[in-house]
Amino acid sequence: MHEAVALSGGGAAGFLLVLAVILPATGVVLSLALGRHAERIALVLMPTGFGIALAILADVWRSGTSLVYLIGGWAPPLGIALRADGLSCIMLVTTALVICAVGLFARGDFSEPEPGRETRAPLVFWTMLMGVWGALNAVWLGADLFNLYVALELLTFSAVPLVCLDGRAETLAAALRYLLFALVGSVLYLLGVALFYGAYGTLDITLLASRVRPEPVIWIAAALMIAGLLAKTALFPLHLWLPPAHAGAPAAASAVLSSLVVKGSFLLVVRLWFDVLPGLPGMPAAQTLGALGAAAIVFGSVLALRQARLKLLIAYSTIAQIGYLFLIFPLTTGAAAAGIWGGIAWTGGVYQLVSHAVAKAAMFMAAGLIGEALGHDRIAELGGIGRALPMTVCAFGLAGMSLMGLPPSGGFVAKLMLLTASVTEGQWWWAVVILLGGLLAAGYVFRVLAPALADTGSLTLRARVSRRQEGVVLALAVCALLLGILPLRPSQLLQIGRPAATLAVVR
Amino acid sequence: MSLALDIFTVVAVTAGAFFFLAGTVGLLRFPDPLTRLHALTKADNLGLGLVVLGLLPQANGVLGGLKLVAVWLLAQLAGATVTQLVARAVRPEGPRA
Amino acid sequence: MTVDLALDAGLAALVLAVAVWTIAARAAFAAVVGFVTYGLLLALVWVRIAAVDVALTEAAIGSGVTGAVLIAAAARLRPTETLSAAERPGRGLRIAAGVLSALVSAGLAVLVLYPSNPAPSLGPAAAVHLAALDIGNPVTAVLIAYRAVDTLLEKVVLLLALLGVWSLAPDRFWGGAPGQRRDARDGTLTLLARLLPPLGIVVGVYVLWVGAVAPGGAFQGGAILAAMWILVMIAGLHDAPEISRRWVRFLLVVGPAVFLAVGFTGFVVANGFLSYPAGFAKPLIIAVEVVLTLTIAVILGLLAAGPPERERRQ
Amino acid sequence: MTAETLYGLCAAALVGLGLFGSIVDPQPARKILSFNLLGGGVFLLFGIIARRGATAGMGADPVPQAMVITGIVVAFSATALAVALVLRLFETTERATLQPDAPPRPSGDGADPDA
Repeated sequence: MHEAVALSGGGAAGFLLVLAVILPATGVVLSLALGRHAERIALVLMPTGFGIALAILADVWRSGTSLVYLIGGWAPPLGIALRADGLSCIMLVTTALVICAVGLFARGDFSEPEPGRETRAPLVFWTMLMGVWGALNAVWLGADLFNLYVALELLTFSAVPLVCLDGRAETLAAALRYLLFALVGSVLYLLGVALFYGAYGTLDITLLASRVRPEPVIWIAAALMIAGLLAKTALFPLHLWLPPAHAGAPAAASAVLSSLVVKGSFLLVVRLWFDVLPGLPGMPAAQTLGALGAAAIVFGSVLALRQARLKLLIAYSTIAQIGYLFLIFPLTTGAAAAGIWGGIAWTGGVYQLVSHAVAKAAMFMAAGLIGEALGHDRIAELGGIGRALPMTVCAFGLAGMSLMGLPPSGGFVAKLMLLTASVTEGQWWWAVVILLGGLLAAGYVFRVLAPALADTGSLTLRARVSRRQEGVVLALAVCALLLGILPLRPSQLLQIGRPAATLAVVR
Repeated sequence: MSLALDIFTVVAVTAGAFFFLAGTVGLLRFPDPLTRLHALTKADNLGLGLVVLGLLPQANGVLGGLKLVAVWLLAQLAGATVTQLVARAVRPEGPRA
Repeated sequence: MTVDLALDAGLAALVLAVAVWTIAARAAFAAVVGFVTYGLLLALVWVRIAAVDVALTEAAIGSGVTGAVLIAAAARLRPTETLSAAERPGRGLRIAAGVLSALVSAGLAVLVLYPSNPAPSLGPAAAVHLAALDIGNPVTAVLIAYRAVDTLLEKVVLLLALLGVWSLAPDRFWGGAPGQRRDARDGTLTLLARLLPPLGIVVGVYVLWVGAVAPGGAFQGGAILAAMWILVMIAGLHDAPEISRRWVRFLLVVGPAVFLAVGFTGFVVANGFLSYPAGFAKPLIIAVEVVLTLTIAVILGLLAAGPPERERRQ
Repeated sequence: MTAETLYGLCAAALVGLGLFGSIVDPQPARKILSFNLLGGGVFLLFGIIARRGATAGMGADPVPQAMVITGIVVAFSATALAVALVLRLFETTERATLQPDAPPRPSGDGADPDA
């Protein structure tokens, strides 16, 4: 029973993993202590955190193996390890990119009105942003199921106040509903954690993977945990909390919530499925998750088409785009999935994860600028905004390309890979859903672009929009587009840290 | 000697338990809050008092005995306060005269 | 053994009965009273299954402070009860929820009845390093050493929860004090709030101190201190502090800040982040626990006090 | 039957009860209460697992106990935040309900806890 836990108790590279989690947490503590400097603290931490994420990526890339750090030198099962595999690295860098973009964007909206005085919204926004960042990094790097529970709670507690930052009644109700869903979700997850510990005496993912046997306890535990995580990820039919919460939050907060926060709980489903129970879940479970994902794609897109408000449209599109992620499970579980084709579905899923994160953040921030300029976000009255805010509308269009899956965007690569996998798997029904989802996405993106680009002539802008903010949004949207040009190299990175059994059912 | 102490414990704790039982029955059966409070305080005062008294000979050392007495005293303090507050809240003329 | 088992059976039945009552009670206030009883009974259960540390935490936080928060909320929400009772969910949902819950319970029951044999335990592994840490209470060792990063992140969770509660205040009250000013008119409560805290503070400090060798520690001690503070605030003897006060902010962050500092020091002088240098483990752990206790007490008290509701004075 | 099994069954029932309450009860404050009941059941299950892992010199495995202590504190912060949200919602709207202002449309989603 000698498990493959690299005993690198110290090590400078491993310490980067600690910093990735602890620096944002330190930012939270500092912000509370020095309230009026919260923005400055965040702006110092952002490039630092970005650098750390890149350094971890570089180290894992160079060494070709997972980076492990044993906290306090205590080896699992007694202690807790942090572990960065290829997937963690990609998520770390994506998170850093989006958080930094959101931070630069938010400087206009959440600066202290008068220097030297602490006010509510800026302190809460910047502190919670650091909280979200630390929590997400803890989720990407966590290698212990209970530590991941704490990370999930950290995520919930920093996300919920962002929803109701403006204090309007409807956002309060949305935040409360979100909190209740999230709490029940995490308590179900915790229940599964208890069962795993009771059966195998460890919560370390690597150790668990070597100890689990196909027996009732793991099915009950996994079912409870996945059900809880689905509620937090807002997978259909547990999605009702998401649209009001994501649409009601300030634009910068919506960007973080929609592009990153829901991915945290999704990643835990991935960890559970591929890392804790490698090769164990069967086809019926995989098909169920896939079916829920497919339903999410169709329902989310159709509902997005019917929205009258821009931010609600984008929020419903998030529900649809999350649906794609769940197609990974059936496409990597079948007998034919062993080997290269399963690998393609896996890579496509991660592409979808990243490209949606970047595109959706750009889209929400673009919507925020449009709403700020017009004083409303009614889609029917967007006429002429394309001439007033060309950069922003262009960014919205570029991000929309990724959602639709048009080349050369990241979304195109993602959807193409999922499509290829479903055809080669012989699971053609997912291909139908993917194509239908692309068409519907084109429908809702053009529903916005058509009036925005129409030449109606008379348009009164309520407020001037900062060029810097427009630039940030456009840059992020261009990133979403460029993701498609960069492909296939990351698929090697993604194999780092995957046990062979992850992709092959035959063990 | 130890047999006598054991018998004392059994008798006192049983008597205490009886008061708890009576107090609980009263709490459930009495018609209005004030009489219910009356029943409850009997369980608190006498019931707990007798139980503590009965357990004193079984306590290990003086410190253990003091802890038991402290438990009783604290329960008295909390019980008296809560009873006062509840009684004042339900008085017919309103919470504060 | 049979007497013990009868006691356990009675206790379990009582816990279940109170839980059913809490769910079924019509009035929210009655339900909260049921919940507090439930918490206290659970604390007894924890003692019965040899988890005294948890029993202390459950009684102080799970039942005590949570109960205080819920009771205050139920009292303020009383006018809304009849209004929303009309929104009862449909029969279909009730049946579906019932079936789902029953399935979950049944699944868990099967797992309880057929546990893995022998039951796995990290007890021996945890015991091995106790001597090196010079700590007698294994639960404290897990919280502050083996799984210290959980405890550290959980402190951040507490801070974020408090900031989340504060964030609900209207902008004009930012920096002000929570709750309405209470007058110390009620003689009985004032008396209790004068008599109990000195004793409670002693007990809280004792529970913290003894945590190194016996059940107790930062959470339990901090919760007791917080309870005393809440009592004093409810009785109106001392007003809740303005949230912008320097000392409030200092106490809020001192625990996590010291914990972080010790963690980073471990990287320089010991075996890595959050590792304690040999020979200095006990004093460092005690120091961390002391400041954590202060922070926990202040956070719990302020969480119970709620968001600011008054304008800042200066 | 041992005490652990007894309390384990009790924990299983508590989880079911809490889950049921947090799904069907329409009032947010009662949902919070049910969530706490549910949490109590989950923690108790940890306690049973700890007790079954008792070893020489230790009445129970300390690791799950530490997790429960962390969990209780997290559950309390969740309760405090949720209660503050309910109260704030009540102050702003004079109601404490999750229903939107529009008349509730007949919902077909059986699985939605808030329908």
